[in-house]
Amino acid sequence: MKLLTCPMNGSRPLSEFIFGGEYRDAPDQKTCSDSEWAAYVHNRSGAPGDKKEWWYHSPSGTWFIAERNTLSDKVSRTYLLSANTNSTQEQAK
Amino acid sequence: MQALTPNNAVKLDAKISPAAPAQSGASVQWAVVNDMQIATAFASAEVEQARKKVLGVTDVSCFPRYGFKGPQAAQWAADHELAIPSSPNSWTLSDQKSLVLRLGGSEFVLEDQMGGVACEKLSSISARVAGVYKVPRADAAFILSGSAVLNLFAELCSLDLRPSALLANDVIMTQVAGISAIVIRQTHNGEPVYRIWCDGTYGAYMWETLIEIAVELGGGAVGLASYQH
Amino acid sequence: MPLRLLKYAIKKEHPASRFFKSHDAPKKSYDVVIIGGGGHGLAAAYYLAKDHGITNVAVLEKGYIGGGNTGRNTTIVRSNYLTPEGVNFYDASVKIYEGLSEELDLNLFYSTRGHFTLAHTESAMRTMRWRAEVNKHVGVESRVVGPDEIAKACPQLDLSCSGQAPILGALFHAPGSVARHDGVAWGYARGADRLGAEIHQNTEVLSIDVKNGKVCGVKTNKGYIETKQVLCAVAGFTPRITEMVDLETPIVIHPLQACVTEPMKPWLDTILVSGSLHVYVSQSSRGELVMGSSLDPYEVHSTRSTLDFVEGLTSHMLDMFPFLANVKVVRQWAGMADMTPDFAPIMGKTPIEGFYLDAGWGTWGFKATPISGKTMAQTIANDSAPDLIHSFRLSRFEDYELTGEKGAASVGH
Amino acid sequence: MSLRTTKQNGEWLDRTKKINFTFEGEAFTAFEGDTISSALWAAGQKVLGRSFKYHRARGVLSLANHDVNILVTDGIDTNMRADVVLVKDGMVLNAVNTIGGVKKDKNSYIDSISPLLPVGFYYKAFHTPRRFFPFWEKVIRKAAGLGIVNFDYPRILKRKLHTHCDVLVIGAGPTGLTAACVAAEAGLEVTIVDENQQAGGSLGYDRSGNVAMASQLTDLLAKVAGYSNITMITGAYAAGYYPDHLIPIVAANGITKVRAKTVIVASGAFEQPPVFRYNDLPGVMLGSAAQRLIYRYGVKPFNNGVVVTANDYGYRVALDLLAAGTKVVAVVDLRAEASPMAAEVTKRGVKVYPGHCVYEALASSDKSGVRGAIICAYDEQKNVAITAKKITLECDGIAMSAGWAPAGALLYQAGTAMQFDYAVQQFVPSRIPDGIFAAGKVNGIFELEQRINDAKRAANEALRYLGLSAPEVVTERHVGASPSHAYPMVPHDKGKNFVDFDEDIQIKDFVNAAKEGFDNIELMKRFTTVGMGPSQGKHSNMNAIRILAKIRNLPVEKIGTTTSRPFFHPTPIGHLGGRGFHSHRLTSLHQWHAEHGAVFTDIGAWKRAAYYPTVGQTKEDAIQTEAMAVRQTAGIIDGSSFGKIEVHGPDAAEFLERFFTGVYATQKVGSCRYVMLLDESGVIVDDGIASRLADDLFYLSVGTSNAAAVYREMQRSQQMWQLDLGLVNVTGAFGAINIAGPAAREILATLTDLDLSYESFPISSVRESIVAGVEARLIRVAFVSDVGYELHIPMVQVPQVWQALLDAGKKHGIRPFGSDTQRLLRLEMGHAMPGVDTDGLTNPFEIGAEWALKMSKSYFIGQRSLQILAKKPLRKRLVAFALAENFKGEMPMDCNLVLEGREILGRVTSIGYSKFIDRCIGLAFVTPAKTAIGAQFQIRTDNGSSVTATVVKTPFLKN
Repeated sequence: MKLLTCPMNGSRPLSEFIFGGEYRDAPDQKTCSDSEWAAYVHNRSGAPGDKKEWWYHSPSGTWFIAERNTLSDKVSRTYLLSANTNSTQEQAK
Repeated sequence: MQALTPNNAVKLDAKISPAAPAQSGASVQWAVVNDMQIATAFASAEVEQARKKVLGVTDVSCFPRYGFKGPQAAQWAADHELAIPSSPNSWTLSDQKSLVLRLGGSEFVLEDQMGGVACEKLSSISARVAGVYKVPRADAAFILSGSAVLNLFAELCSLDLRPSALLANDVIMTQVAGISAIVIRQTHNGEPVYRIWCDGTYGAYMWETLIEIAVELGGGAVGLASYQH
Repeated sequence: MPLRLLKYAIKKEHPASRFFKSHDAPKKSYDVVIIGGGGHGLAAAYYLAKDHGITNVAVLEKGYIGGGNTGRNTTIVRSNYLTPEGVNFYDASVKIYEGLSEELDLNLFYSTRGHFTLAHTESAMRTMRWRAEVNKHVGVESRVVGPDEIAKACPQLDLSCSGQAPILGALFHAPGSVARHDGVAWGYARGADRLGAEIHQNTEVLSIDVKNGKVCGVKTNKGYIETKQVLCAVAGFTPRITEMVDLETPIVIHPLQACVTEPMKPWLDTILVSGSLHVYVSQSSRGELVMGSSLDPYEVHSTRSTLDFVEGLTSHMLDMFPFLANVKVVRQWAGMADMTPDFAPIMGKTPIEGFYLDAGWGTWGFKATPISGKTMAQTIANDSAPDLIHSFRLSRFEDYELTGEKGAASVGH
Repeated sequence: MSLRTTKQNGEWLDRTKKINFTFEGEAFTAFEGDTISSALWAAGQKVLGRSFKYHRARGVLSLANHDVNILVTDGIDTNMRADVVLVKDGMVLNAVNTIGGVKKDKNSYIDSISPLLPVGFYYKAFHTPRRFFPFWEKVIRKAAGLGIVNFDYPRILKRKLHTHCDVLVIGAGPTGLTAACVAAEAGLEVTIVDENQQAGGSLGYDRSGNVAMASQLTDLLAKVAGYSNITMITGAYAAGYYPDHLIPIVAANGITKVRAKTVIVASGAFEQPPVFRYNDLPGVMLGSAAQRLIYRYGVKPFNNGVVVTANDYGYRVALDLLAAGTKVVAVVDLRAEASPMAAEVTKRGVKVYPGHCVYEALASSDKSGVRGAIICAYDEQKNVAITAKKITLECDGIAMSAGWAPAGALLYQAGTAMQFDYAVQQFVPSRIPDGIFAAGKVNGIFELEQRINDAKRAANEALRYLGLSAPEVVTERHVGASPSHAYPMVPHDKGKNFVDFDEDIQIKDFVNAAKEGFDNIELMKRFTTVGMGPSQGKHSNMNAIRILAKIRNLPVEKIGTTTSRPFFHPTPIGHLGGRGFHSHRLTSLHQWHAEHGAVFTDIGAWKRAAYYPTVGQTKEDAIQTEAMAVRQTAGIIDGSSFGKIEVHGPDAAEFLERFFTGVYATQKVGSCRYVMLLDESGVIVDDGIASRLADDLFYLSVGTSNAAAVYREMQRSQQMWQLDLGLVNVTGAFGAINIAGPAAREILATLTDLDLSYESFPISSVRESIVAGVEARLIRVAFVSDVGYELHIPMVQVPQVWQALLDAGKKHGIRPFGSDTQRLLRLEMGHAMPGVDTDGLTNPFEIGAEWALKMSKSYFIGQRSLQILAKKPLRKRLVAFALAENFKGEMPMDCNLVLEGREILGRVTSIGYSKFIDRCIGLAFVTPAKTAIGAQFQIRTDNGSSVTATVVKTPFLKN
């Protein structure tokens, strides 16, 4: 099974994680048009490439961001949304 | 401790170990420890000592626990003379008797082992403090001992839990038998053991699973009494 | 032994004629360019020629025909969907399939085995009744059956699932069938080729030319092609093509995995699906058990295999069929499923004039091959989508008018 | 006559242990260590099995776990591979897939009509006219498959282990063993795996008749044994490569999933058969198979052998045959240029025919073996036999050595790019992913010294990859004659020159497939089914590629290879499935429920009591009895599985404002409010109750099945919003009991000092107090009854409160009720349940929950979508309905449709008979036109009858 590095708990098998979808910035719902909002809600940038994604480490209840290439399935970095820095090094076990 | 007559019927007057539903059996000895009914013996002392050497599984859900978290949690602990682990996901002993687990950076779980009083002390503090939130604990907790313990983990957990792969004070939040659990290595009453905690509502399932494999590996259930000499 | 095999045997030199011609390079221009030489694209080419007399058509296939999800799916054909729109659409597909071997003069081994969707929970039973009621209403043969009827059709099945998930009942769908997936692609390819369409393998689309909202050509690794009409029928590659024309869609790609056992003497006559256990299984005409499970839980544009997939699937197979412990899995593989939020396809016109979409086929594309080919051909020929696929239009998302297939398709293969 | 030789140095037999078994009804003896095939061959049994398609007689081909025509059953197990399965005392064996036994298989007629069954024939026939297909389908299904599955086979769940190592070496031949030693010497933890029963690989059998070779292996194994940090696993195969160096190793007793830091692939190569007419007869075998027979099992492959070769390896085989006492009639070498090794065999009196091929093998009268070989000159340019002058050689066996194909499956699966190396006429790795290394034959290195050297090179690269320092070692690529022939194919008018033995595919099948347009390797594979049999093309893919290259007149590398997928060998379902973990959650009352006859239902991982039938009671009776208790006196339900979440902190109210649809900022401490969670598209996810315990503390209770997901989403939102608060999931820590019914208050009052008067403790309020000596949070809810109290208490103390309530309620006739009864009770109250009365697309407007929405708030999840939906005409709406009084017809069920003629207006989402109000009541989705009180609509029952329902007010109780 693939390994993923949780910023808090280090390298773990994928089975310990839940995929939370792509990390996306919502348009300002006060100013955006109905169709802009509908597009935000339903549409996705489905083409392969580097994505910012939500991942959740179940045993510890940790949400974090993974930067992953959806074509190669390689993860370049993972970090807590709060601390927007790669804390994988010191944590990785 | 006063040993109760073996009885598998549910007793509603005392708290019961969450693993108890999986521990019925004529030979099981029960006692109330820390106000919780717990299995103190599953077989003769000789048999249990033998199991411990290979792979003993002991239900210690009755140890008192206290949990708290929050941005101010570490500070608050210090204010109450509690020794806490300096780094996330590690553990330490406070005044030799109370285990202090640091889950991630800002959550703590205390467990009073034989004679510890830290939980009692902290739970007596009623004042709610900004940035510190009490986390009620209802864990099922187990001690695993013996030479085959790593063989058991090899089947139940995909992580490398060999001493060579862990720091002595690591706290591992992972999945054991498919459910979330906390695992550490510690020395308990002078014996090197592994510890597992999981949500109490999974306690019976976890016990069944641990015992099934322990028995295959030549070990088995060991009562709490075997840890009190 | 059929006569034609005798004829065949007597001939010293064997059959000769190619299923489809090989062309060196595409022409300068075509009336219609179909991107994707899978079942859908080839079927569309076939019906464009057959139903609408449009034969100046090129099918561009990046690899080899039928090499995508057409050749990777588990070949189940059924129409027991949840929404009337869905049921009508797939029912029309089943009806074409039933006569397709004859029409294409190729034995697709279209084999009607009966399809059981097992329910292990009360809520699953509710969904089964919901589907049965809608199916019945639309005239599709589906009904809720009890354990004994399941046991009759499949005596080997452990109804308690080894005590893990006792079976309460099932949705029985008599028309449920399996077919030879490669054959479907090859048959449509031969049909389209004979009617004049050109099939270009190893031909990759690099970009699509759009001028003031209209398609005017496609650039390929074998040169530029002028055309006013482009059909995108590339399943797992849809986002890469729609990106070329800056078209936003809800489609995300998740791998869908499957595996197959060693051949054994046929014993499993029906098609079984279990939503709770994430298993679907049938036995092929070669005697192999063909098995699949639910989608991989995260987005990857890859057909890699994972061990946890096959571990989970086989463990549930053992719950259903405890005696399979020493039957061996020969091979596992994966396809790229183009998933939509409501588990229904996206078909028809798009905001770009001349750019038609046949996508969002997730895990249900093979069973729709004939009807999607027919309706997309119709859409292209008339530049307007037939009613049958109206509710699958791309604009339903902007309109907040999603179709409610999700309930039925969670493991719907 | 026995072909058993004298004891071979290093053989795998224990000749002191005799084994008796039967095959096809005949008695045989063997030695411990024999495989089924070696034992039978030693006894002179040549026909070991029948081929899949034509049912041709087949014998030993590889003896390397791809003799898939030799599948046997012992009556329990099926498709056992005789070439590798050890024979055991008392085994009763039969070949699979025969009618009337392997010797006189009635299906062998198919071979004689094989011209009728050209490649892809099944696509071309049986389908017209359509009505006949079902008949043909039966015929074909009967012919399909190999072994018969034993439906009584025990449900064996093998253990699955996880292990970890620094270096995993795949293959314990000289290359792998050497690499392991290098890594071990550097102090790394090494695991080495080999599918054979014993380590050594070709070093154990490729001896050129030279006994000294045996000691070289013994020395190497001794060295390996000297390292405590090497774990050697034999009799187990690496089944596949998965990301991040996860390799499942499959042994008889289970799977070990090895997570390695680096992997060294030293898996060697598969010997490939030359292709000539009747190359499949029993007695025609690969040279390496002959060597394995000799040195592993002390079996002489045949008495008078011909060696047909296209490389120098054949001469080594000839020498081994001579050493075993086989009379070697001749070495027939496809290559015109005489081999330097030719002298070796000629001086042993063996005639060498350079530039010759075996044109066809001659079958013995009963087709059970070989009686000779017709050889003739071979045109290596045109790759055709020159049949002008044919020579017939008498022999009873033919050993074939034409070349090799790399055992590169795992390399391919790891994403290795391969290139064709003409020096060895083989694909070799060109670009290997990080942390994986290849050495030896799989890397195109064949000479023993060079393989040893290549092993050191690969091991040192692995060391450097792990950050250790190790010198660069350079391996010279292969020089001299190629170990593989470029095109070892001999066309023959009459065919029967087999390329794929699994599927009986001949050269002409490829030619025909190409003619029909299936002329790229993937299409050809699918059309001919080459390589799709159980051996996965181990002996056929390479020749198929060569043939296609020739047909298309392209260089081999332009043809490419087919994708390699797991598994390396077919792997048992019982191994892969193994011991599964079916986790379940129990409330602290579980034993009580069980002892009181509860029927349990699974909700997520939870086991919940659904109802408690008394003796002889049906489910329906039990539910009605329990419901009546609640309506007339009191009932209690174990609600411990509800999701329970605490929101602490100054921003707690602000968090709820954003997360849920309602208003919480102004919520009074001590009061409760309804919470509804939507997703961004405005669809209802879940609902529940928020109890405000303090300005900065809310206590949420939500549904059972969504609890984990809701908490997870709360955590995610907090990550984004970064409010000043803390979330605590107390689902497992707190249990809950709901006591409901007219007597509930009176009963509860006996256990608490709290003032329970309706004035001071009204509906939708929360109190903290002591109940039955336990600290409890009391929530006044009207979910199942106007008078109801949810008691939230520490999970371990639930039983004592539960018992106290039962005791206190005894005189009132209090009853426990289950989750099924709760469904009916809440229906009587007219409450819709998310997931039951809503589906994956239902929005709040459709269930009439406008009252729960505060659209004027600045933000809540789903708000913006609701603003859009609000502008659209409502398509359906949930209404409460009742059937006619004392309705006696067929009771409609959940999900029956609401119809008007052909039009579907909606569906029933909940329905039940309420004994208390003596009506059939329910909830249904209908079109807006049908929502007015008193409106009527038709429900179609399962059996098609139409039932009239009338829209009524809720709660039903008040109607």
